[in-house]
Amino acid sequence: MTEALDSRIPKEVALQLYETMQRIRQFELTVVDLFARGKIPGFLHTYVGEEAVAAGACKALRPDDYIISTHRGHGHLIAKGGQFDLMMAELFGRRTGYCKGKGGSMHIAEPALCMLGANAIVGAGIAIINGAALTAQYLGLDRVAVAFFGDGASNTGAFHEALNLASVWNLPSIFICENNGYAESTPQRQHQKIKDIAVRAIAYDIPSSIVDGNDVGAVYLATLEAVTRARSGGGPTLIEAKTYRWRGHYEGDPQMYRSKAEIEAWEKKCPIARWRSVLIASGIPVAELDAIDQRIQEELERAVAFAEQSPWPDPSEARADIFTPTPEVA
Amino acid sequence: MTEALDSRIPKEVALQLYETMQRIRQFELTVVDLFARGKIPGFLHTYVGEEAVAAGACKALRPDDYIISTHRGHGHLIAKGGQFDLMMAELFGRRTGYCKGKGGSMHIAEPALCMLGANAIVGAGIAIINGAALTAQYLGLDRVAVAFFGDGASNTGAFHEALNLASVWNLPSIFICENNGYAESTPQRQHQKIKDIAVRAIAYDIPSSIVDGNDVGAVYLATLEAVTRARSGGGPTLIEAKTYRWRGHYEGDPQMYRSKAEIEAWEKKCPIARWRSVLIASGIPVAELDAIDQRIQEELERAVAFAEQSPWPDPSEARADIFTPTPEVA
Amino acid sequence: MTVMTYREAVRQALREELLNDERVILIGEDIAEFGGTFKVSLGLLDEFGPRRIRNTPISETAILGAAIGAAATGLRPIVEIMYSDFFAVAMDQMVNQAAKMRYMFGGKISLPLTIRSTMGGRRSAAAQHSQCLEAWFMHIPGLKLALPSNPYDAKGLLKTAVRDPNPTIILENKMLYNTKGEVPDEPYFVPWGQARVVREGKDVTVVALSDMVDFSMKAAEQLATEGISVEVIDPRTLVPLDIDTIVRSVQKTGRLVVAHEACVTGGVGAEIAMQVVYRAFDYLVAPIERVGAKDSPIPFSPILEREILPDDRDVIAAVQRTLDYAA
Amino acid sequence: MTVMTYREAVRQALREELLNDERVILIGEDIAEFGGTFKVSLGLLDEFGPRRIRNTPISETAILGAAIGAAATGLRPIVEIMYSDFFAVAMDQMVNQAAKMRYMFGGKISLPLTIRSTMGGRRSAAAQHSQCLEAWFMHIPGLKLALPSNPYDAKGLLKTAVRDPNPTIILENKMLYNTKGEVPDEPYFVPWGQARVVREGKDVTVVALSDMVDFSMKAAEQLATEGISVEVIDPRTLVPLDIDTIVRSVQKTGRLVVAHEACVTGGVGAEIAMQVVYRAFDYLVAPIERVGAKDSPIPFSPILEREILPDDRDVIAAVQRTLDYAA
Ligand SMILES: Cc1ncc(C[n+]2csc(CCOP(=O)(O)OP(=O)(O)O)c2C)c(N)n1
Ligand SMILES: Cc1ncc(C[n+]2csc(CCOP(=O)(O)OP(=O)(O)O)c2C)c(N)n1
Ligand SMILES: [Mg+2]
Ligand SMILES: [Mg+2]
Repeated sequence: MTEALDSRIPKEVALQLYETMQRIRQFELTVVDLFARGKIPGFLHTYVGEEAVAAGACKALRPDDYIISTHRGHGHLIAKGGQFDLMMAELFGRRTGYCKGKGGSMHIAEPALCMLGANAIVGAGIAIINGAALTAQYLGLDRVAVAFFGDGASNTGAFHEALNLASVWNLPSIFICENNGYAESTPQRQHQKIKDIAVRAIAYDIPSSIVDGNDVGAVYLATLEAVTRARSGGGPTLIEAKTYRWRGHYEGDPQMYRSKAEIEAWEKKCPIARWRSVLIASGIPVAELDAIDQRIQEELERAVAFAEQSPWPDPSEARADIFTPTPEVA
Repeated sequence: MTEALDSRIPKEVALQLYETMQRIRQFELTVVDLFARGKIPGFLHTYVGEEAVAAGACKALRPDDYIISTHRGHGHLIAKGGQFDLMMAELFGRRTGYCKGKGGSMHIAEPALCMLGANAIVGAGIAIINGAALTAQYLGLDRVAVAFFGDGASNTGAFHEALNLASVWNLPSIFICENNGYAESTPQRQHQKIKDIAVRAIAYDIPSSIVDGNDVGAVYLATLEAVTRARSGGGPTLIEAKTYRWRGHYEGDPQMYRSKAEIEAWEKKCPIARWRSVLIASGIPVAELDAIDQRIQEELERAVAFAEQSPWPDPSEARADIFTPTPEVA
Repeated sequence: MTVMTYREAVRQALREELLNDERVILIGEDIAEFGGTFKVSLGLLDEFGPRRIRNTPISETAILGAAIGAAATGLRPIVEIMYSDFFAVAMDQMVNQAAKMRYMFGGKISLPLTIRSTMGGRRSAAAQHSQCLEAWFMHIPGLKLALPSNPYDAKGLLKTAVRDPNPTIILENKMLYNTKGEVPDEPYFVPWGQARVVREGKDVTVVALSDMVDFSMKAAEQLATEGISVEVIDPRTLVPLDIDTIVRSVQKTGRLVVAHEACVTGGVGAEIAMQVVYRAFDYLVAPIERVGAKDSPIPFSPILEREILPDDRDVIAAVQRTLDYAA
Repeated sequence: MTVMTYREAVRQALREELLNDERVILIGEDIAEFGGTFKVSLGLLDEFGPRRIRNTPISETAILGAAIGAAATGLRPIVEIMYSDFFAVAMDQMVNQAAKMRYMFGGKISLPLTIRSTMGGRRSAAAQHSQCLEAWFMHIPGLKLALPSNPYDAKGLLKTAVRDPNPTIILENKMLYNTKGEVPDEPYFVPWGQARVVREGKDVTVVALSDMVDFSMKAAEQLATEGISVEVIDPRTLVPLDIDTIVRSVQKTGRLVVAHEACVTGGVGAEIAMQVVYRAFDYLVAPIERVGAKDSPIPFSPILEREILPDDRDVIAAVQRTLDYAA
């Protein structure tokens, strides 16, 4: 029983949503493999299974809208327009990477895409996004600013303080909680008694919505609603997207804290397969989707080659980029 | 139109509530005067106008229940059984004070009364009280633990994290928010969009209540309900007591941020005068109340004399009490 | 030149920078109508309105986070953290975010962010409202740090900070707000990273921070009556630190006392001293003396607080010890 | 004696103390089923159950607050903060509460509270998961602080900490968890405040912390082949600090290198060095050398991280410089 494509979503948007999810999925599966082969140092937190959230949310944004991300940030950057080659090079620690190899997976960022970085401190980005929203509001630009964060992050002090500040300042901040049921190894029921994180919006008197985080169309529409409100001065929104991560918290996680059956049940709810069916049912030829997949695969191969062939940073650059050179003041 | 004494409140309890409020009021007015005369160093945040909250709440507690307080802590300590003389000596900075002159007004404490201190970091005590609640729960004692804090404190990260932890651990913690409408100079509408802080309980799936913080009987009954629940394993409660502080945020505050009319309107709602009427209407002779007032006045005079005559700490004691002497381990 | 208080000098700097650049905004608790707990921003709300002079809830993490995000996207926020003790609830934003964001991004952003706070005791404000925590910040690469000791520097360093494209921290001393000094009528900037030789001398170098500059000057005057010539140096900024000026002085005097109000152990005095040991080892004729608070939480009772905190008598005693030192 | 990993030694200490005293509980993120991110507490949930091995939300302030309150009222909590970088979100509870509560209360309570965390880089964990922040804690009176460098100390110092009626902080080094060493089969305690002379030598004293002890030993062996005799001292605890042992060594060698992984500026190396300058001035024949991270956020790319962080080559170079120094 396949769902029909929501009439509010044009076919070309629907295709882009598919492509973005697939870009994220293929990127993640590729880096999982590269990590296992020792090509990528450090930690790797993948977004496999959660693609619909970043893809749907960012499709509702303009290029000049801001986002900020978490330790699980690849999907957000890709959805905001991040290039595979520069991302891959960053994950490899090469100087050609988005952050010249200084940030890595947990800090990957591209201000030119208005992507204010992955962030390895849980909750921190939720506070920072208000600043981007403030700039927009202050300068009279109709930009919005989106913070992605997890169910675990909704228990940090930063979450509370930031949502309250966004509320009293009526900022165009959109808070998108990716509730994947776990904070590292801790299931949601063990880290909070509430089931719907969206209820926390009541504490700040701001609107909220709950959305199926594996339905990219639903995420897109929910975000669009929040964006429309924020752009027109209606203030912040909290969106809870219910989803699931398929892989460990990080690569290497033995995952004793959950059952194979649970994982498999969620794999059956794959957001990409689901959307593919919707598209096919709406008349998109399979070949067109396969062609997208194929293009992504090729682009990824080029990106890996680019990263592999990229130079390492020079040790002499290690201490560059701490401070911005200071102009002389009179 | 005087209210009648709630039938759930025995007359002797009602009298004690009166006495406690009056003890707090007279203590505060005395220290205000002493502060103006330069007898008390440092900062002074008084509780004048809010007496019903501490008095009502602490009357619902047993001596072995814990409380923790704020920068505005005199009322809580008095309500928990604090002695005027030892308090006064502490405020004077004398070695006979509750903390040997090391804590002062903002850190006054008496663990023997299960009063875990005033605290000059807004929100900090809300996190600490859970530990006292945990001890009770862990040791199977039926004690409860109460944190007092302000409307301003309800915007701190500590508030959020602490209420969530109390909720998931089902702790016998009771969170009493003294909503006096201001955080220092900032009116509530400027620091949060919600009107009732009690709604924040929803974010943790815990019960809450809103109570007239100038009605000592109502505060007592609301706290009693929370205490009963907590003692029997029913977990935490958030109580919001709406009240008002009559004096500046601290002594010396010019208070340009609010009108005289507003202050006067609240002075008309004096919790003590109101309760006095209730008591008189319920048949308590005025003379009995006056006698209480008189006793308090005399006790205060003795306390001031005690403080004035108390020795200063010796400079050689300045660095004592940092560490507890460590026992030899084998 | 106009004689004005340190408080007024800071306010002038804020006002001039608000006038100079529309992107400059103020963010903090009770800074608007109330003018801040120390009344530094009094009057600015009337002139610049609530869009630019922004009161906040008691949410230091949210305040700093918003300021960081705003700085990263085009504004130039000036934050007031009421007491530097309160940084403790929000060090993450200072240290893991503001200090590192540019570096983590490979240099792709700048953070023109100024954070003002107050430091120090001597007011019976007890353990949680009296600390001097400059050592925490000096240890974190990516943050600039100043401790102005007089109205001239308080204004000039702040103005420079607001124009700096990096996160800068200025710790103002509460006990100095009412002190007075000459401030030029025309606009000026004090460069960061240039120490000031407050008094020249030849026997002993005293490097002093914040209000220990005044105490050291008092000590120097007293010692001068005994024929001892003390050179007093105020580094003004700790990051960047003008160690050259200090080293040159020690090469002349051979003796060094470092004086700050923060407690001695782990204080920035150790860092300054060690850089001197490294750069002027052969010139030192006596062990370096450190003056600072005795290691203790700050007590409430004035008599105890006086015992813990350093003043001119401690500087005098330290100078004497370096002079009395016999190898 | 049994040869075991540092991780296993810590786990044994936790287990023994849980067995010894019913009031001991463990609190932290993912420490139960998951056994902690570094798997230190793996298995303890099965043995002691969820009442004593307590998983928490991501709420460092609430975690530390609850531990403080519990310690003040009769329990003996052991907290795990996953990475010491995360202290930054909750420094208030560490510094304004735990460190000061006893003092502010005039000595009326004790806080038998142990806080374990992990420190250090070398894992490409980048700027927010690699810091060494011991200098922050050493500067705050009221906290005890240890940095165990081997399995024996990791176990023995932790057991002593749990019995200590004061707040103690133990910073474990992530790179050491898999290293092995001998640990006695019978119960033992390592006293706090006693440095260990890891290797005797006569030419240069190297004071090394945490995993710099191993690097310094490697350096010492290398230098021995060149006829240079290095004495390596591990202070083990920074508060209290056994400065006497260090001073005695410098009185013998005349030369000092202090090595830690934290960045040099404002690091505890400056403090240790200054205490030596003060106590052994006349014995020093060369400037004290400091080995530490170059002042920078920690970069992700391994080649950059290696450039920033110190190792045995830096110790060797520093020792050489002290020997080559010509006045
Ligand atoms: C302040 C802080 N505490 C703890 C951690 C360690 N940590 C990293 S990710 C994570 C779990 C985050 O859970 P959630 O917010 O639900 O995001 P998810 O990983 O599920 O996407 C934890 C505990 C951290 N990085 N920062
Ligand atoms: C973390 C922190 N931020 C700011 C302050 C300064 N401060 C002390 S009391 C106060 C207002 C508190 O308001 P509220 O919680 O409503 O308590 P009230 O004073 O009204 O009783 C502020 C801002 C502080 N002590 N701690
Ligand atoms: Mg999650
Ligand atoms: Mg209030």
